Amino acid sequence: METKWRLAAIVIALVMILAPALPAQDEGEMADSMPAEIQMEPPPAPELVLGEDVPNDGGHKLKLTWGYPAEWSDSVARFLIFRGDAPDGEFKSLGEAARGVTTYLDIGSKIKDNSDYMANDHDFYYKVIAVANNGTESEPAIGGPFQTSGQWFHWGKVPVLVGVVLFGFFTVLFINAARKGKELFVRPLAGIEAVDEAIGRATEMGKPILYVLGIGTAADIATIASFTILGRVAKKVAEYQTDLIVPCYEPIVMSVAQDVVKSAYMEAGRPDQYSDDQVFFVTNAQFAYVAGVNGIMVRDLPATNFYLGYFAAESLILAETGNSIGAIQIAGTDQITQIPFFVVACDYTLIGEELYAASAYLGRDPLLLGSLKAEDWGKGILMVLMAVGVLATAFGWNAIRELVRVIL
Amino acid sequence: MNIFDKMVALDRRWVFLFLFVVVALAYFLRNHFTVDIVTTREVRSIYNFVENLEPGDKLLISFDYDPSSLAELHPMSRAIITQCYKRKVKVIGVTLSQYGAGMVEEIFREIGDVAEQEYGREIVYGEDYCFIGYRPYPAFVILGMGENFRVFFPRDYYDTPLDDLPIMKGVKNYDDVKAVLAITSGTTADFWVIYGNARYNMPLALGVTGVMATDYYPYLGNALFGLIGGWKGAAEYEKLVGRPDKATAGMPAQVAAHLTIVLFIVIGNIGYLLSRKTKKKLG
Amino acid sequence: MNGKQAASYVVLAIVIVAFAVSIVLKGLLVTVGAFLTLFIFSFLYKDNPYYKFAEHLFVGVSAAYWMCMGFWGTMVPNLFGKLYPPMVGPVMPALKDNAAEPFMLIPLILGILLLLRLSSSVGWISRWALAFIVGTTAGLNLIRYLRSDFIQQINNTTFSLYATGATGFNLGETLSNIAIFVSVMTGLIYFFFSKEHKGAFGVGARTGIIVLMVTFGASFGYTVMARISLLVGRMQFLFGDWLGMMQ
Amino acid sequence: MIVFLVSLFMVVQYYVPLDSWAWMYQYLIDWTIIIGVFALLLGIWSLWRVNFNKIKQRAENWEYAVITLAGLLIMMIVGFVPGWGNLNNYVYEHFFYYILVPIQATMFSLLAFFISSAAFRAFRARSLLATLLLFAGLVIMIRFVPMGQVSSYISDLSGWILRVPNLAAKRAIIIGIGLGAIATAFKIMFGIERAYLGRD
Repeated sequence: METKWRLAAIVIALVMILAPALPAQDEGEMADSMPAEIQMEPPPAPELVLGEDVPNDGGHKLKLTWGYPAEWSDSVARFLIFRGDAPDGEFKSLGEAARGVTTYLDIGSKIKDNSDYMANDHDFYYKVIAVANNGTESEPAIGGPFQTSGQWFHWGKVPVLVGVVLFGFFTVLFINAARKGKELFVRPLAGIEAVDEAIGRATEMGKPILYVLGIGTAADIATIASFTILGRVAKKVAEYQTDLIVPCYEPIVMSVAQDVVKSAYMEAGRPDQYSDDQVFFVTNAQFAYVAGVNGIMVRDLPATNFYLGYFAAESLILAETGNSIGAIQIAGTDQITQIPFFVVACDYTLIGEELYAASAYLGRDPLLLGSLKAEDWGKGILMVLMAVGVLATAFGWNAIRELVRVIL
Repeated sequence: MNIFDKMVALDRRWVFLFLFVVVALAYFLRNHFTVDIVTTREVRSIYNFVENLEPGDKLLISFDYDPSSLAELHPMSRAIITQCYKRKVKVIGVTLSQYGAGMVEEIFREIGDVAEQEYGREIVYGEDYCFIGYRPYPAFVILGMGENFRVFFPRDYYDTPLDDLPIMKGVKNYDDVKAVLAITSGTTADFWVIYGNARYNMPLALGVTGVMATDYYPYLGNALFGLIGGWKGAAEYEKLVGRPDKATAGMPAQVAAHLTIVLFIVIGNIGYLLSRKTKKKLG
Repeated sequence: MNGKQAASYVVLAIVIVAFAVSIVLKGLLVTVGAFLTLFIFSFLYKDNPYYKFAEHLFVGVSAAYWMCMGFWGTMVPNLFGKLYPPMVGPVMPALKDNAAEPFMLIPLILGILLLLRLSSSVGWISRWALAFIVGTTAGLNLIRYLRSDFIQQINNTTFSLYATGATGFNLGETLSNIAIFVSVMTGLIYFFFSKEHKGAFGVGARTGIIVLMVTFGASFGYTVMARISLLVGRMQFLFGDWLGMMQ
Repeated sequence: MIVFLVSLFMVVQYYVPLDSWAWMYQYLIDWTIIIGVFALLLGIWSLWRVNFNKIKQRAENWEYAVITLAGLLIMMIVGFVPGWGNLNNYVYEHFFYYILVPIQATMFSLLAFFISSAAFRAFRARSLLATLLLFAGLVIMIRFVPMGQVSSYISDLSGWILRVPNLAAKRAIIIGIGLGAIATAFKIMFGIERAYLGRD
């Protein structure tokens, strides 16, 4: 894809993200409450039954409120609520509200076949009856018609949208800066610096390299980051003519990994050395996979083990077995529960976000470095916002605090 | 190689053997020594919450684990249900784990017998508790139950319409139960926090495995009013309820194993520090 | 025949005899479970033929297990059952009367495209299916992050530093709150990639990594409990269910 | 391009609470699960090939490859026999409960040993960071050991560690991961990160 087109794609994406926001205004107004037909009845009957669509949802929900004279409120035990299609038609009992409560949230079913189904954009009438302490019922108060509707846009999520758009903007900005040749500094990461050395060591010893992608799916961010690193490692390995073993847990991950390694070998000019037997499927039962990989470790004795991706309980089994065979181990995961085990049992560990960043480090690709810089900016802005929020709270500037809360 | 170097480079198989023997011994001799269990704030707050409920109040308990985490989570489920039966609090059970249903049935029956023998209460299905079964896609189910339990569970596990169960009368969604207790072994815990508590704001407490516990401490006080972690948490709960059970029985083994590991760490460090000292002297 | 070989035959003989005795006394199923348990434990000593046996069996059986689960649990009810309900009638009568959903042709086609990668000439088509899966789930993940942890965590950090208890101002809690705030900030500083960790910034990053290390130590320590429970569970199986030494 | 559209849809749907979109979302999830099962066929094929080649070439440990394939075949036959129709058949369940479950549980319990050997080896006061790791780990572990009055201090201290540094560090990591995840999602949508397509 050419740069121009890529930028165009970004613009289109932003427009598309924003687009749903536009018609929302009309829809929003449509959903406004309609004036109720008020029916005044002798005292104990409720008055002013109002129905209002609940905003920011897919419809099928209506908030009902009514008034009741204060002097009567103690003598009324509860209110009964009914819903019907016409003011003089049949009403279906919905439930009741307790003493002193004059609102009711009617949540209908979204499923058409359900008896409780509540169609959107359909006129409904509501009937409220007050029940006195002695059990006598008031005349019904009927309000309507009211409608529920689905909205095209969830207004409560606007801040998130703003954040995402802003972040996208930073990404584009820094990617462009990087492409124009601006040098971006990145601090060294020990785990990444060790990659070359670790591959070199395996070559010297004439032993294979084991690369474990974890037990995530091909769409876990950690696995995606790991694919990029695998590509770099595979290229180096092909250049050095060392063996690479990639046992996989998930068949889709395996398919992708095969493509990644194959093209890395091609780039290194050694397509003939690649075989699908290097990147293979073990099984997708967690511990059977571990048993299999353990077996590979103690029998093929790799000099270097990479564990990069999504890991669960197996992390420590792998890392300890790897340690017992004396391999250099480089690990990285975004699973917070497993990071401690890698830190303890491996030589180098990429913690959380460092794993995502690693692909940029290895590639030195301006695109990836640019997005790294954007992430830093994102962090910076968040930190400032959080600091402002906390300070505002501390000094009791509630207005500012609320503002920050809304922004976040 | 002097003794300190040996302490540093001890073959790990000795550690394995020692641990195995210690744990086995502690388990065999578990009836011969008792462990004093110190209760923690996060467990007490759940116990106190249930203790302060009125008889007849309702709790939703979600059993989101399968037989593979049974060892860790079953004890706390048992303790909580026991307390509910004792306090005459009604329990609505649900499971969001595919293989959970059989296990939940069993636990209700078992604790029902316990209540009958120890508290002289006969536990009636549909009256004191009910079990509404399993549905896939936990996130959706949690959201759905926030609207109405009947969206995903029109009928209970035994195919009775929910409206025919006395316990479910007037119970529509989370608003009609006093709290939700989710005993879970996986991402379902996140879903309860994100989709359940954040959306519907019901009081929520979690029972989780020992590994997960540290992940949910950050939610204590905001999203969660209590947290039970692993065997230790379950043993604390058993102590509070006053009915020592499986988790308490496992405590001697736990204590012994922890002591063993601490001991090895200490040995390793003494060896490390001293061997470094002798090397410095020599070099 | 050297000593080592002889020893291994002796071990084999013992295993076989014990296995046979156990079958007679305890029945086949428990015996199989117990011996497989022992085989796996033997890996702690070193790699050996018994572990290899259990490992390879485990890999084969589990792969087939998940395949069957996928077929009966997903393909039949969700694909065939929705494409042409009468087809699954004999095995899952409950689904027979559902309406057919032609949309389900799409995953069928994508799935077949995926299988095309086995052919070298049209293998490239499978990338379409891969792209679909990765795209969908990547989008899903993004939303999950946005919706959950991320925003929630940021929101939670803007709390009041003052803490008041039943007795008024609570110094301990206030200090804890300040510690939390500072730690989150320094932790974030540690994750800055494009700035050198020098000067004040370096101090921040250093503090950040210290907090991280304390946390990792704590998590590690906490997990010991869970792992020991697992071991006790296995012992219950070996000594209780199998050998009947516990009641 | 597909990726772009599909992931864009997923992002957009987050903002749109409409019913029809929710159904779409549900469909997409169902589809990916179904495609996953097709992918499993690829996996089985790979497993079959690797082990078959091993046997054919009489590679080291080829005897065990026979066991893998035998396990695979027998389990497949048991699971797919026509007429048995579903997975509630006796043999299949017994394979699960008496072969898979014990091995799985035992592999899992190996962790009890590995966690102690890892602690023994790595918890050494080598540097400031290692000492802190050691210290926090020890505090949490000895909270188990009843020691009278000391226990309640330890209990308080471990509670504090779990509530304060633990909370803060996890928040920092989560925020970092969140940003990283969003950035990665962007990179995928705009085709900057394409390693998952086998090229970069």
